[in-house]
Amino acid sequence: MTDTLREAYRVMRTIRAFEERVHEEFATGEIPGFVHLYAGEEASAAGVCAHLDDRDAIAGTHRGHGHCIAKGVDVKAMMAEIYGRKTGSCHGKGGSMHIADLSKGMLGANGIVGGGPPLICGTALAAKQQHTGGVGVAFFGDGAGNQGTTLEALNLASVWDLPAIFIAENNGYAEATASSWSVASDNIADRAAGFGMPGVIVDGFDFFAVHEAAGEAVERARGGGGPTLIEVKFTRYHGHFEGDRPASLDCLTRFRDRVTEAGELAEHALDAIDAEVAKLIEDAVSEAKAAPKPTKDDLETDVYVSY
Amino acid sequence: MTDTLREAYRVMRTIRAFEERVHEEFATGEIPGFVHLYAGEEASAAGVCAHLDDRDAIAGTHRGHGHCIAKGVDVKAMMAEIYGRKTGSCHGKGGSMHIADLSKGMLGANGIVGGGPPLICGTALAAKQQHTGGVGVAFFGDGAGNQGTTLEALNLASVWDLPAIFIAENNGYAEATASSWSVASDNIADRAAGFGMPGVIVDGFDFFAVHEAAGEAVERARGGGGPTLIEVKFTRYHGHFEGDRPASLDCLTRFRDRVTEAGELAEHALDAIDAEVAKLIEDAVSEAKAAPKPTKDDLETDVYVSY
Amino acid sequence: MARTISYRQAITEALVQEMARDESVIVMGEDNAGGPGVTKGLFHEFPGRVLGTPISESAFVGAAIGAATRGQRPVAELVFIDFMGVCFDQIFNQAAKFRYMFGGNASTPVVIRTMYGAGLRAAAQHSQCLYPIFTHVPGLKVVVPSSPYEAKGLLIQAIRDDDPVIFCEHKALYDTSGDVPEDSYTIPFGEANVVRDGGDVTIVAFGRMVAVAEQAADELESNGIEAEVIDPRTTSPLDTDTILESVENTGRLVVVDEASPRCNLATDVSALVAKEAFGALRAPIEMVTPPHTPVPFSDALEDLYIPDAQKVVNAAKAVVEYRR
Amino acid sequence: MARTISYRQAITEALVQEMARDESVIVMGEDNAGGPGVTKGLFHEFPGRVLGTPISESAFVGAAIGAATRGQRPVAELVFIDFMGVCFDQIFNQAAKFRYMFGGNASTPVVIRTMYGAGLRAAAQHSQCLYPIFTHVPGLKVVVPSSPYEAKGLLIQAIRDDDPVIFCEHKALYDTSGDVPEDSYTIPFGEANVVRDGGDVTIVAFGRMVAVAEQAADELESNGIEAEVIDPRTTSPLDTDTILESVENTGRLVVVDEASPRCNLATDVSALVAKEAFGALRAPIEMVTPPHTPVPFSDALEDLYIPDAQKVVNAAKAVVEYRR
Ligand SMILES: Cc1ncc(C[n+]2csc(CCOP(=O)(O)OP(=O)(O)O)c2C)c(N)n1
Ligand SMILES: Cc1ncc(C[n+]2csc(CCOP(=O)(O)OP(=O)(O)O)c2C)c(N)n1
Ligand SMILES: [Mg+2]
Ligand SMILES: [Mg+2]
Repeated sequence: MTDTLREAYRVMRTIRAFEERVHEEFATGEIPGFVHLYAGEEASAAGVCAHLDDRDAIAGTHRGHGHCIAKGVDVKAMMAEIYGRKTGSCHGKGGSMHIADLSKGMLGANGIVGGGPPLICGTALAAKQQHTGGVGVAFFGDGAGNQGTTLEALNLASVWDLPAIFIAENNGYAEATASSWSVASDNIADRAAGFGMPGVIVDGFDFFAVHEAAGEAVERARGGGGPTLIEVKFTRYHGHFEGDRPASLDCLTRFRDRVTEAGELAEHALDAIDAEVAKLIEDAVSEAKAAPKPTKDDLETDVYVSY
Repeated sequence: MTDTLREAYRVMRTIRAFEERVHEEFATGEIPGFVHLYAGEEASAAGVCAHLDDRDAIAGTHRGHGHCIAKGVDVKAMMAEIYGRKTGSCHGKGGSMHIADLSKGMLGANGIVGGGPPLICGTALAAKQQHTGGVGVAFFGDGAGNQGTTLEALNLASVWDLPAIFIAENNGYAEATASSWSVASDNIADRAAGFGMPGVIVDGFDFFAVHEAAGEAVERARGGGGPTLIEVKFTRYHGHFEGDRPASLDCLTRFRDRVTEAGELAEHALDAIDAEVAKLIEDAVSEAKAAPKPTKDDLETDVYVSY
Repeated sequence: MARTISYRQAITEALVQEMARDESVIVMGEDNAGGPGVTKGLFHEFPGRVLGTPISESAFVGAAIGAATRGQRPVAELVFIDFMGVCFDQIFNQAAKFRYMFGGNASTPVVIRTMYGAGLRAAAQHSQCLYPIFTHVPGLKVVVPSSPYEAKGLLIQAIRDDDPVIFCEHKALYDTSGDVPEDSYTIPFGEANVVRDGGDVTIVAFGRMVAVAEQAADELESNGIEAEVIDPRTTSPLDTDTILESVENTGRLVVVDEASPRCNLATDVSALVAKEAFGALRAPIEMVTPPHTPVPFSDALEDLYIPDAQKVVNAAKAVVEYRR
Repeated sequence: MARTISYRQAITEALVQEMARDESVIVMGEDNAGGPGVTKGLFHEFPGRVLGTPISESAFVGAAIGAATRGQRPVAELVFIDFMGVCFDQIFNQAAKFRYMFGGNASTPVVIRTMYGAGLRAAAQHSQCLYPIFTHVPGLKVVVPSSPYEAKGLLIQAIRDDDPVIFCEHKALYDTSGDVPEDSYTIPFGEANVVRDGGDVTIVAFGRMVAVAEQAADELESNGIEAEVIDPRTTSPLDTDTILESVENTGRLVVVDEASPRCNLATDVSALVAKEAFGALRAPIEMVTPPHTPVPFSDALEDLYIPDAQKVVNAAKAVVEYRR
């Protein structure tokens, strides 16, 4: 258990540190393209992926760095990808919105809102056909919960009785659009019943809550019990001053408080992880910056396996 | 009220007679293309459209003759269209799956399962913008209830608070696929809650049940109360012999029994309607057969208003 | 051993042989993928490997794609190609782009079988060709078999191919017959079939139009004009060499495409030749296509809409008789 | 009176002027149609006529189409053209076909504004052109404004037009500037703009490629080659006359298209000319397009991907120097 906690903390810290650094670097103008940061939502990816292994596949979103890190994609390769380098996860061809590593069961961040859920029906189907006991997990935002592709996938997963888990990451907004307006039901989880599966709501700032709900869903799925929809809610704290963010709204602080109070992990152990992660990110950035960009020879390769 | 009943009966009888005749004529090979018959489901179109007038628009399905007739599309023009004649509703360019009459607020049968619901959000929006008090009604089948376009439209109608009514015509099957299998919830109406609107289930063989539920929905919509999802169920009678179909499964028999028993309409009045309808259909067929087909000059017209 | 079987049977046979050969091949679609009836019987023959679906094309086509990234070789059936509009994102933004976007670290061996084309009075939403749209998308391979022999060999190739393939079956061809070997065989993609040799004019035709072109060639022959008829068999990849060599020889080109005329295969092949074989060209390039309209319902109009042999003959004569 | 304003401002101005003129014009899209920021402020200026939407493109694009059949003139925003895959059915099977399928008894005056094109390191799913796909579909009109002046006049025309219009705004053009009259004006569809006269070679270019072609023409001029640059402004309808007349005069054609190379506008225009102006052609028709790949992310690759002036210059020189 200590190992699990340590690992969970490392994942969350890595995501946070990665995103904060990308944020800084992006501001300098050195990172090209569109970047969406996962900072603040770490408990979701970490809490879910803690239950997953090589049999399992996930689909991320446009806000996908966290999903990638939690599923074990190499952090240095990710950073290099964001910089458009040849050493990146996608050799510079994908960028932030398309980081993927199929060898790790990470089917890619996705530039299309609602792009992932149908794909995950497929990976879950493959696991079922191959009797691997694997599951498929689709992460999607509150905005994506109104996309027809997502809604169809929920139904299909039930109809096919798939080992699939749908994680609705409800951070209250789709760009400028409030989910309280765009989602006609009170909760996204309320839609689960209409698609014949259990719907669960958890506090997205609480790693343990996510972890528990995901654990149940993954167990049910592996056991042939079918899909689950989990709504991970990141309820925003309104009217607060900057810097005045309560610990309850930060998954890392909350995690630290709980495991240290419970005596499960010591402060210094957590600090050590922080330091290791800081170094990893530092190295990732400097290696990315030093890495070569792809060249003319790379432009027309990798379109087809054979053409 | 007698007039309303008479009119309702006429609509249902017209649909039945139209479809039975199309069925016969199709068997002779004289009617080209794909034809889907609405016979048996008359109470749905008739019960809903009885509440509608010129302010209102409907979208039909591939099984659209009934929706057209109930919304007042000219029966002779429809028959001519099915025969591919220049005198048809669409001058022979549309055929059975695309009969439409925008002047009557009939937006077309539709060859695409789930094609209609988004369009109806638009007609409802137009009515709202123009303060006409009009409503939009989308008919769709049980199979179409799993199409993303339909599910998105349900949500949008709620979010925009539209005067829209969604009629799920659940006849138990989408071609060979049972709705008990393809719809992951017990009822299609169960999905309404997930999209923030009331969901109602009615017996599709009972004109009065459909009429009442639709009346409430139309009234709510006209009054600014937002959309409703009505599931019209045509529960099949299993294990019966041909000819052994109980009266409760035939909307016309049931309607006749009820209004004659209640003394609201006399047998002979109903018989008179039957005779009038029979003549209308007979004329429609003979006129259609005698009508000219479109010619070379028609091939490239009507693509654009101006090009 | 070859026997005469139908296009429909050829497709079924390809599916059966591949499913028997390779466990990872699965089939999915509405009504147990039962659209044009080619999968009849498969459901019982391969239990658990023929999956019915709700009418949720995005979800199940997407599922086929997702499964393909995880070791399956799914064959998904989109009953009519006209339905691509409700699931196109999964095809062109997901399947088609995975390999490139992911830097070569993905392959997506999915086949989407689908029925296209006019001629059955099926009207505007059930009669389109649309293969030019798929051809436009880098990352997709697009197959347009013109006969039972082509259908079987190309479908087996499609299933074994490691890239996403759109397999377009013309609805008016299902009941046509031809010689087809019983044994399994593949036809490589990007290799045109020279259906008929001739030195006066090259006619390139796709799918059902190959037979129309052959008919035209017969008629032309009786007028003393020798037409070379080329069936590219796949629109992507396209066998440009065979087309160019032929035009180098004939100096004249007619392209016959049942798809809508703008940005279609007729323009694609014309442009190829106007660029690469200009020096050999002795006449304008003619295109025989339908008009720029939706497909009409009435038989009277649909028969005028679809390119026929007479139009091909006229086009061929025009280019042969052309004098600067 | 003309002032210098940006492409973005020109689009906003067109919307504002049309909304003020005609009550039936409504605007809808995600974040109150706020994608590229052109609709900023409209929400407050025209209360109740700028509608935010959920991320449900099929539903709201379909709603715009439905509303158009009932007296509204909706302008729906599909933020990136790349998202067409989740709502294409409503566009190509519904809006585009209503009029024909319904025998002329329908008009659908809807405009779909959408952002296209490469250059912003937005990668494979946010950088496509895709207008050839819309051009392929009978019943749609497709507009590709190349400058602020074009953007305003064509958008006003699009809103007043009684057919469905796909209005394609290049994302790299929003911050470009040009002279634009303050008053309302329309630019008719199907009328090309001859951006520059020249007798040696015709260059047809679309959207952002018009500026690239002009740059190439400058460079060519310093090499003694006079290029005529044509901006068709709309791909459907296409002003074939202007293109053909120019080629009749120059005898040489280069088509510059940022869209993927197969079945695109470059092939479309090439084929047109190879058919209709063959007698005047003195050289192969060159096409300058990206390679047949998705759009790469890395700036190093994307810069190689997009057609640039140098490639256009090379193509033009090749056709001018061509000797049979
Ligand atoms: C099909 C599609 N429509 C619209 C967009 C543009 N877009 C990108 S992110 C985004 C908001 C997504 O909101 P949500 O799903 O809640 O995820 P979040 O960003 O909040 O994590 C939108 C509208 C897109 N990428 N794809
Ligand atoms: C998008 C799309 N997918 C599939 C089809 C083929 N199709 C036509 S009717 C039909 C069954 C429809 O079932 P349902 O919605 O229950 O209507 P019913 O026929 O029972 O009235 C199918 C699958 C289609 N026309 N459009
Ligand atoms: Mg969100
Ligand atoms: Mg049904």
